Amino acid sequence: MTTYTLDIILLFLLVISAVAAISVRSLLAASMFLAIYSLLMAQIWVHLQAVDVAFTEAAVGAGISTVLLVGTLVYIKADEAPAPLVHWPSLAAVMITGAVLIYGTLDMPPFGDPTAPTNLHVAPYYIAHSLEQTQVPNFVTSVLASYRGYDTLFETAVIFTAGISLILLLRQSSKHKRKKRS
Amino acid sequence: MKENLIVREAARLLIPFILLFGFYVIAHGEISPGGGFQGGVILASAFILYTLVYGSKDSERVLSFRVSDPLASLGVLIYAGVGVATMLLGGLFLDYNELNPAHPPAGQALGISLVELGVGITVSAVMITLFNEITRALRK
Amino acid sequence: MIGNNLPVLIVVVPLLAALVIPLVRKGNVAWFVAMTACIAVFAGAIELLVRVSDHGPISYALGNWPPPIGIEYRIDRLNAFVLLIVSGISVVVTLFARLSVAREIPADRVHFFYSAYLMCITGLLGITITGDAFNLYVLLEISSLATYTLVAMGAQPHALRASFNYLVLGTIGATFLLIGIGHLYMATGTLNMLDLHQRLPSLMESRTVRSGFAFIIVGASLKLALFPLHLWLPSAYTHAPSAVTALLAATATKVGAYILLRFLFTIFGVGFSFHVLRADVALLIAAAVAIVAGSLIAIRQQNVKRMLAYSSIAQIGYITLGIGLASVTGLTAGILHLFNHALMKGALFLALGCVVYRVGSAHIDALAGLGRRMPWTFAAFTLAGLSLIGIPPTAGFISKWYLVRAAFETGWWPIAVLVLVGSLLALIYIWRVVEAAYFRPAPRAHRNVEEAPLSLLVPTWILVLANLYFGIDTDLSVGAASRAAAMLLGTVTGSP
Amino acid sequence: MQWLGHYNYWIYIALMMIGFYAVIAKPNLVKKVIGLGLFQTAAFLLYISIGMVEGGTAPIAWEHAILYVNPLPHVLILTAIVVAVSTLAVALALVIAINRAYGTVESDQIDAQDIKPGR
Repeated sequence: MTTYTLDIILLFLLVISAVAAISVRSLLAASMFLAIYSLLMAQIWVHLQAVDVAFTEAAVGAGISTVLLVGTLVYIKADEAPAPLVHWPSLAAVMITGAVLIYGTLDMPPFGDPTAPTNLHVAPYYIAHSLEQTQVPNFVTSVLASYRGYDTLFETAVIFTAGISLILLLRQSSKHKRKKRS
Repeated sequence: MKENLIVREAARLLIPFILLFGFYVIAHGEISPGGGFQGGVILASAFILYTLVYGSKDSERVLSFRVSDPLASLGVLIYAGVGVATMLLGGLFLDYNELNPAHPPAGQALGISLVELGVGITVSAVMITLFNEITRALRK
Repeated sequence: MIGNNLPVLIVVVPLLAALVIPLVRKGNVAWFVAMTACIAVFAGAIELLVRVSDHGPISYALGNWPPPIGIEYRIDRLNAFVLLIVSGISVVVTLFARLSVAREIPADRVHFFYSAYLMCITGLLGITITGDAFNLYVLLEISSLATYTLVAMGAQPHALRASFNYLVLGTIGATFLLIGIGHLYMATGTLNMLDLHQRLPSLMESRTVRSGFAFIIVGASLKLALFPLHLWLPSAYTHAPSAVTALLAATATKVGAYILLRFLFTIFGVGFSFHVLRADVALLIAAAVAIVAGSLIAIRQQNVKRMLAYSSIAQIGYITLGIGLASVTGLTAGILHLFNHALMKGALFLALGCVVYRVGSAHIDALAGLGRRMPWTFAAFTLAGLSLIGIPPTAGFISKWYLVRAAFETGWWPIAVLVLVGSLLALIYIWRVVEAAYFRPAPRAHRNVEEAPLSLLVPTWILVLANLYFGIDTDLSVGAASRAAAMLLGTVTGSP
Repeated sequence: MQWLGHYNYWIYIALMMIGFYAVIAKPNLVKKVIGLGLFQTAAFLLYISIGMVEGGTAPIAWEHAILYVNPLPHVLILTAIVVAVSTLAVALALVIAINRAYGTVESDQIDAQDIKPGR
């Protein structure tokens, strides 16, 4: 029960940091709330036994993403312009989407149910065979790099594409040329 | 921040350990949390710390884009290259068993290590590129 | 080795080319590598289509892990046909790109441009060929990320704005798809499409599956730019570089339609999609509004690129109309229009690219009097325009003919009227361009404009001639489309 | 305690809608990007919650383990996190380029500039 209490508190803090991130007018403060949100999320994932994901979220969500956001904010006007408190059409769209999602949760298998379909099909195979077939005790690594290694190839390709995109969008031509000549 | 003695010395002490930790995480993804992706990010963070402390001119000397751009390609090429190698050995794409047909699990372990290395290289190179391009765009 | 690994090579070859290109640094070499990769993929796609129609669906287990443990590539009549469209168009557009890109992109980043360009194609091919729902999401993100960048490479700052809007809407769409796939995974425990199809029928009452269905359809419709989720499309097409616009118009939305077909018919199945949840009604309404509104807005545009972009929204309406009718003829018409629209819009945007190459603008006033200065370019534009309107003997006529037939067969006769109205509206906006080009005097600045160079005209005319060829010899296109349609509807009874 | 069973899912929906609202309602482009980050990360919470097994331990082979949590959603979300950071980087690059071209990151001010010169 105590673990539940902790989860409930963490999830509640998560909502608070999300609301703060979108409502403060200082963009720097908003970025910090986003970083806090990511750290809390990593904490929750440790609780849900997703250690690899927690590690990544801490390194990427709270680390690299924040560095990139703050780097962007250095030269951008630090506050967002005042805007009306509530944008009604958007709120309506959000409410409809949320309603569909809540409708969808009502007959989901209870949280943590070992007999949920996800725990009976495919996943047990990885747990049962990973060690013998790949000599890798970390099932996440064996699924990531071997059973679903093809996804990971393209995950790496996504990163590569992001690199190419930033070079195309931001690298200064003149500087580039000067370098080439010297 | 180059003038600040404490920051400079702290960074000088920390960076080797961060790098070591990054390599450790890449190499030990099989038995503990972590892997190429997380390790790559840690390696990149060492470089980011270096740039923040010593400035972009010094960091440009350590790792210019003429090195980091090809490294970004190299990592994915290693990954895809493992797949091409398994096809050349007569198997299907990314079938690591072909790397050691006598003892397939060892082939799997080898394949997984190689692709994790590829992921680590690309991720660290691209993370450095992302940081560099965003901060340099602003320096202009 | 190539023979049995052909399915994966179709995606890996352009991926490898995209990785190698940044290393070569020379724009021309980069183009050559890209061109070679595209031709190889096209040859592979033809071979796959032949194999599928001779021997039935092909399954390829990546990493040699049997599905659903590993990721599977599964090629049937539908995606073999879409692969052929995507790879064929990419060959023609790449041919066009050499001069056009050299003009529109700074020389020191042309090689990076081709790398992103090939990544986009890799993603589109990967979406089409995969048999795994999550793999589809990853490849969707690759092609989208590359596309955002390609759009932003347009000359004016508007391109940045268009790209940002596309990024926001595209990411919402992709995340919706991710949620939808998550719901399906939750209910079934699998990500493999075939496995999903076998497990879903017993879960028709599940709210998790139903809400997942809604999210997937909305996510796919965003990618497809189905009205009213089309908002990213007009600006993105208008401001992107010419070659990118042609590639996107002819392939990206087609792949969006493919995702819709794949989920509606082969994963959820006709029974669930159209009889339990009545998605057909929603699709038909959206399609009808798209045809009328898209065409009406197109008429009012001054920028011809934007005009064609709105026309694309209307044409996507026709494709969706065919899907929504859900009969063999209707589905044949939809899939056929997928193919024909790629040909006609590809040709129109390439012809327009020739104009932009010479006069630097796509504004309708800039086109005045150019009909005589650039006879081949405008002849191409006019012929492709006739195909867009749907005048025999062009390819456009064939797909509209099937659409009208399907409307009468299923009793939805107002749809036939709608198709006719859409064609009349298309006639108006195409006529506006033709009138400006042939009947208005050229402004003084354009008196010395020359015909576009041969290496731009050749790819344009390849597509124009394809429009005529597939309007006369319909065996190939109608045959492939009707076989794909029969397969999609056949899955209800379980036979592949 | 039936309601506890779906508590995680409801929080994920709440987070998601907060992010979604920021993306479509906020005129500031950086705020949109932040909203997009919240929106995507919330979807990850759905997957990780799906993978949870009551009483399970982290999916690393261990001799005393009786029950493991499901590793597959973890793998999927690792991939999705990478996709999210790539999207974030490209979005920020576009924001920087827009700021360079227009001198602002407020969409209504950008619109005003786009209309002025007349197309």
